[in-house]
Amino acid sequence: MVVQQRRRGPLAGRWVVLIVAALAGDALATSPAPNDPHRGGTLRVLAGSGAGTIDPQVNYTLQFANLYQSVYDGLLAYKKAPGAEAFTIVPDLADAIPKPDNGGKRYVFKLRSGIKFSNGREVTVTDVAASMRRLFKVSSPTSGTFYNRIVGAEACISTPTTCTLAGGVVADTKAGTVTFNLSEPDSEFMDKLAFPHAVILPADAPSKDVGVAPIAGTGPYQIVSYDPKKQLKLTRNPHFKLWSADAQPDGYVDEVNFDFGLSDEDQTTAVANGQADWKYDPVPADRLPEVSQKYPKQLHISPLTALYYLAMNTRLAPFDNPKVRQAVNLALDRNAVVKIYGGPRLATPACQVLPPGIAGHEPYCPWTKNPGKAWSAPDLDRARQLVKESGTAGMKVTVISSDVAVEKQMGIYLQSLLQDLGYDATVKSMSANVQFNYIQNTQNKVQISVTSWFQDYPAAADFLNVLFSCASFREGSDSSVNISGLCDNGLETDLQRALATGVTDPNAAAAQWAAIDRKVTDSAAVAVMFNPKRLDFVSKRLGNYTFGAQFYFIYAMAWVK
Amino acid sequence: MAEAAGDIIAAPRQDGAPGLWGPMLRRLTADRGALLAAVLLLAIALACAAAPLYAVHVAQTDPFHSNINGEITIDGVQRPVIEANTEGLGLGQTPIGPTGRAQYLLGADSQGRDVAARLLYGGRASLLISAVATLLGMLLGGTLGIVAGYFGGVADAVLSRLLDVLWAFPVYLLAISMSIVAVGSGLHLGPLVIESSNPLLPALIIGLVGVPYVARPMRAQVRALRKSEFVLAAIGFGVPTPRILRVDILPNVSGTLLVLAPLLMAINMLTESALSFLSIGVQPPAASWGTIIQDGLALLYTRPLVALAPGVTIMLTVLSLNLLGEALRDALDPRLARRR
Amino acid sequence: MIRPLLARLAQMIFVMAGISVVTFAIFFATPGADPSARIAGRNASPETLAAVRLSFGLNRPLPVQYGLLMKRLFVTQDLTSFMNRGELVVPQIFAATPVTLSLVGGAALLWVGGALLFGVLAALRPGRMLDRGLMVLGLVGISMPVYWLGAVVNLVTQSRLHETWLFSWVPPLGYVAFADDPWGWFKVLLLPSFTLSVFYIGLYSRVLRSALIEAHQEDYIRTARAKGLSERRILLVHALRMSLVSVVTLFGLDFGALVGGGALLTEVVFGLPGIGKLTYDALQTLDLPVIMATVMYASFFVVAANALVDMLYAFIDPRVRDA
Amino acid sequence: MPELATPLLQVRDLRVTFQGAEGPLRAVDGVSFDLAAGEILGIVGESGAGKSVTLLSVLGLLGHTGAVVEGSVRFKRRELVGLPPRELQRLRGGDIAMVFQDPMTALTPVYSIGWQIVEQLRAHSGLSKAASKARAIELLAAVGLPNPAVQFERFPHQISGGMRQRAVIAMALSCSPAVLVADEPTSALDVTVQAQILELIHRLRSDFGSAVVLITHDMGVVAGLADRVMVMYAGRVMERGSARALFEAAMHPYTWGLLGSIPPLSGPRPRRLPSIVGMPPAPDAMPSGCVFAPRCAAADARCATRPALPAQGLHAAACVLAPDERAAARARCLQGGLNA
Repeated sequence: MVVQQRRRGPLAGRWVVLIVAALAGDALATSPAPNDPHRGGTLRVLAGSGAGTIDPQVNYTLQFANLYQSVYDGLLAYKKAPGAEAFTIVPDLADAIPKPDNGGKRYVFKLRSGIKFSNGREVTVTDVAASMRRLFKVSSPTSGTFYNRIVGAEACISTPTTCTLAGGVVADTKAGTVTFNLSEPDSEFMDKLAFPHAVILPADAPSKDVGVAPIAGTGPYQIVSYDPKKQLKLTRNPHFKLWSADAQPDGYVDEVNFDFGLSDEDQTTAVANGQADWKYDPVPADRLPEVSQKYPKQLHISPLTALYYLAMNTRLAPFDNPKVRQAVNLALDRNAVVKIYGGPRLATPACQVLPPGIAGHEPYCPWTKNPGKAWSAPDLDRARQLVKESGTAGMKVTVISSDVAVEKQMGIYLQSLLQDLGYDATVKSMSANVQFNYIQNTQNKVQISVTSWFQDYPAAADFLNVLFSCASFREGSDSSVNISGLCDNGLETDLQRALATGVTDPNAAAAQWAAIDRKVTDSAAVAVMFNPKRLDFVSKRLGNYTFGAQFYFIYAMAWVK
Repeated sequence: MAEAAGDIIAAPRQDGAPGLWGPMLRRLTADRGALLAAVLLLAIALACAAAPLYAVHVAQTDPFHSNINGEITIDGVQRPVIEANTEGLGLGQTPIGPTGRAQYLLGADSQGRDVAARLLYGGRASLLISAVATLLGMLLGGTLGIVAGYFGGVADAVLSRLLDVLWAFPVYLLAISMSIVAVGSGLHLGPLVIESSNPLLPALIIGLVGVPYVARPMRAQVRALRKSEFVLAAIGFGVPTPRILRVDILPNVSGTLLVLAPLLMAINMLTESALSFLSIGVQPPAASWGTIIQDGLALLYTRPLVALAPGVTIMLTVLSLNLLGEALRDALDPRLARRR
Repeated sequence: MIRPLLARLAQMIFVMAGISVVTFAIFFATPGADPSARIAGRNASPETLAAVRLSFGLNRPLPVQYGLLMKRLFVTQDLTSFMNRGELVVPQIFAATPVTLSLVGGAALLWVGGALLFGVLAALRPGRMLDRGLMVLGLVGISMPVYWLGAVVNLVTQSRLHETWLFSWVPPLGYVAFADDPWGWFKVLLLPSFTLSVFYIGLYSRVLRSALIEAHQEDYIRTARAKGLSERRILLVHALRMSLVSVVTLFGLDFGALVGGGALLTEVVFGLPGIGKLTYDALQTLDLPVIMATVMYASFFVVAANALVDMLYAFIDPRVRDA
Repeated sequence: MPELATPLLQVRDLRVTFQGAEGPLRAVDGVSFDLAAGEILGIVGESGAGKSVTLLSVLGLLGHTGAVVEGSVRFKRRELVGLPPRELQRLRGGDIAMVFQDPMTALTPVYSIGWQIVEQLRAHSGLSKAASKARAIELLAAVGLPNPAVQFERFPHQISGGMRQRAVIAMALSCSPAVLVADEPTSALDVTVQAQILELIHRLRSDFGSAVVLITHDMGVVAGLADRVMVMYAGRVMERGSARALFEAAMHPYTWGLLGSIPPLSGPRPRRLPSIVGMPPAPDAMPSGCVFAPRCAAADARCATRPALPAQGLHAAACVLAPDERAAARARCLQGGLNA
């Protein structure tokens, strides 16, 4: 079973790299009229398995963020449009994007009226306040890093059950407005409100992780059933009335079935045979040549800002010893893993955390033969020397990877690499349905794991702060995104300083982020492998393929008739 | 017909061959199928035993070491083991196919490792584990069968009830239950601790699971022997039980055991490969035919040989084991162990 | 007629109890890591461990634990998997049962039909080409791992020959419920059922063939010939009916192996969400509660099927009816 | 028994050879005899003399043993040897019926008795289901089974051996065959039932008018029932003649031996029953001359060539002894041969 777990993230306007996807037959962001000929049919999507819980405020995977885009709405949303246009923030349930006042610490949102949840109840400001409180009650993974500046958030983070957010989020039913008060200004707060964890749910939604029981939403589709091993079914939301084509367009297809349980190989064959319309997990490398020859028009490559990396547990032998982590970084043959992922057209080797195209990215690679700006080749001898110096040769090391085809192969490669470095290495691949939670939980004593990271919102902070700040590390919890457990005071102060300068002087902040990037890369808490591109393989009958850099393939805008 | 039968085959001729084995061996070697099976089995076993030689001298690779960026020279041309696709969009990488030469004879798998060398190493694991499991099954099943069959009474009641339970338990589910507990945290039998990566573990489990296949026919035959005159006579003479078991029961039963051995080994081979396929048998980095098939499935549609080759070798091995078992049974006595 | 039925029922209940004890012992009493860690599986946060210890009563004596487990499995059916955040296990099994039933039912039909056809054909003229050929084919059939055969079937029907008219009808892998689309359901199950039945067709055609040949040496066959009946009628009416009696007893046992083993592997390769696939997914995450439940329910199903077949046996053989 | 009417069954120089392991085995070596309508012919001899094989070969019931049948067998002037199997099959059960020795295994256990009789009726007569059922019940009554309608539904294991043999005979006679061959019909039954069956067979001739060939090794049965008797030894006919002629004026030493071994009902109890020394020859070690010579006390040089059985004459024997030598030879045989 294979499911690809990645954090998602948009890309800010400041994005430089050429955007237009070479092949994407992009269509304008339109919303289908009731009698549109393309309307109707069932979209069949394949994935290895579900991606853990269906709770939009708890789930932190790209697979389900892609799903939530047409099921839930936040006060704000990213524009449902092809390419970079998808990064402009547009009002969704709120009727406008307010100007911040009180020194950038207060935002007042006016809620649109007449919008209904799929359970028939109308959306009110009390739902908005309740949703923000729920975010802390279910200890959402980003509650500590994204929303900690809301007044009262600190209390909610320490004791989630009794969270009130008093003074932080004030709902005024008569005026139909919701006021957000921040403890200090946050230039990226608008992005954070457009993030799935901040979607608006019915006030009576249970204040604990709902697991597999769907919660009513406001988008054009509603989740009807979810079995992580069999299927997730979406049907049209009967109460949906179009209110903003940019924020939440109506969908073409009547039904969307996410079918789970097939291997990567069989999924690719099913799409090739036209038996399925889209495949979430990456196409295995060995099928790409055949697919790219026979179905070139059904392939879409889109650039991304993301990274694949090896998370090494800095608090567990042998990776508590920096020399060992450096040895892994040096020995890692980044060309090999790029080949596993599908070759240079789909991935570029990388050593540093910040991917190109993010403000603060300055090419830097210490972990290579003749270190400099770019990675050239592995340096096995130095790596072995470091291992000898560390005195940890012969130790037992277990690599944890998901059973997504490409990740499983990387796990096997890594096991063989560690074996070369002198360790007694084994590899354990497990269902992607649980792998991401498993490697975060310190109880499971994971030494080294294969994982990936797609930013949540377009800023260096979303890489360096979210992945390496102490706030992102929670002992014994499934939501501890700082997998390597790096919590270093010096780094903390740098991070806070960069965040603060970011509010006033973005350029100065960029230089600071570059310095932090170099510091984190030097600490070798992780071994960055490469920056991937997104490849989508769709069926012949699928029309109006739209790839929004924000939410990727916008299934609502595709038609099958 | 009785009288007619008497007419045709007069008193059975004594050709002077000693005891049980003489005529059986003669009939066995006369059976062409059995000979072919024995030769094939021997060839596969030898080839697998020679896996290290093959890996070092012929394939010149370490079949357990990832060789994704490796290169090989064919007819003087330097070619990558994992070839990048150049046509069309230039996407994707495919491991090299069967080269028909010493290196990468059957091609490479997704990690660029030599499939032929891995096949031989995998064979060692599969054959070894199945053999140990068969031995265990024969010993345990045999003793259980003899004890239950011979002693009767309480022993038989208890043992046969236990066998009924074990026999009704779907084999794979029993193996899965035990494997998952063992794989999870290794087996702690008092002082003896077997970690989950130790191949002895699957052998132990498969052996245990195979016990009913031996115990049931053994018990049936020993019970019949127990009632036969010559055993009753021996007991009548006051011959001590161990001696009766050794002298009267065992030789008569050894025929059945001999027949059961290859048949049980065949079943164990299939069980081992299934458990390894479910990744609860042989644990990586070790490899067995089951795990190689699992690797092969990831390349099924582009390099099918990676999955087909181990499957065919399993089939040939199990086929020859079955042939051998059947030939043994027919050579010994057509009535014997009709179970499978 | 009633006495053998009751005896068989009692034996069935005994075996089921035996299996539940064996399974309980394996999961709870096998020496090694503390069972709560094993059951909590991958998700070993302190609160989860405590919750497991409490709900399974691990601090209480073994019989109590056994009782608790049985209650949670069969009575209250509230056994939860700790991997998937409290997902109820038993409803998943009931949801998966029809898939496994359809697969196993289809395989059983093909198995009996195939074995009858090939067994009789082989026994018509023993020793001839057809007989030897079928018997070798049978041997090959029982020597192939079922999941590998499934992969080969997929390779041929889904990819290499998918465009040819022969296999263009082959639907995508996965399951179509009978209620939604009976024809689709049939198409989806045809190849998996065939793959699953090949082993048993091979096995049973050989068993039936030797049973038929043996039956031909019996006196009642000579009487039938003396009555002037045709060879075909003797084979089909007398020899076959008698051979079926001995074959049916084996059917029960192997039906178990089919459900417990073969079906599991076939479901994995063909992506059918049955009890086997449920067990396989649980294996990937070492999700013990699910495995405990699937092992118990599958074994009970097999034992019940065994008992059913034995009763069928009484119906087929009049001699047993009066015993 | 009119000799003149063309005999129902004419067997001339019947030879049956089997493919033994080491070469052809001649089980029946030149047997000739006739059977007239309504006549009871007893064929007697030790087991292994080829009695059953003779009759089985006539009916083509030797199965797949690859036996070769030569010579001529005419039934109502129609040559049976070499008849296509379908023709012979139509004959069996319709014109020539056969009853075998062991009633316990003669009937198919899973079908009721009535059903099996109906099966034969419908195979030959094409009667409707109801008519065949009525006929079958009639037959069961005719063979003396109490309340036949109930027996009709019964299964073989539900009735005694004697009743089962009666049912088998009823089945054999269902199509009122011209010839009923009874191969040791009473050997498997205990004495009291034996008498009833023999009495039944005797009555058959009058009730059904069918000729009977009674194969037995029991001289007493032959004496009581047969019109004519034929003595067979090692696949050849030693002597034939009317029952009376044989018992009172046997010509062949082997017949003397057989008669001698019947315990006398009256007169002094002999200390030891006289028996014929030695064993019948194995099929692949046939003596050249007279087959009985090795065991015949009266044997001399003349026996080296095989004595022919005279074709004509009611009472004849295949022996070189001239009529006048018989008395002395018989005394010598009884005295010398018996207690040597």
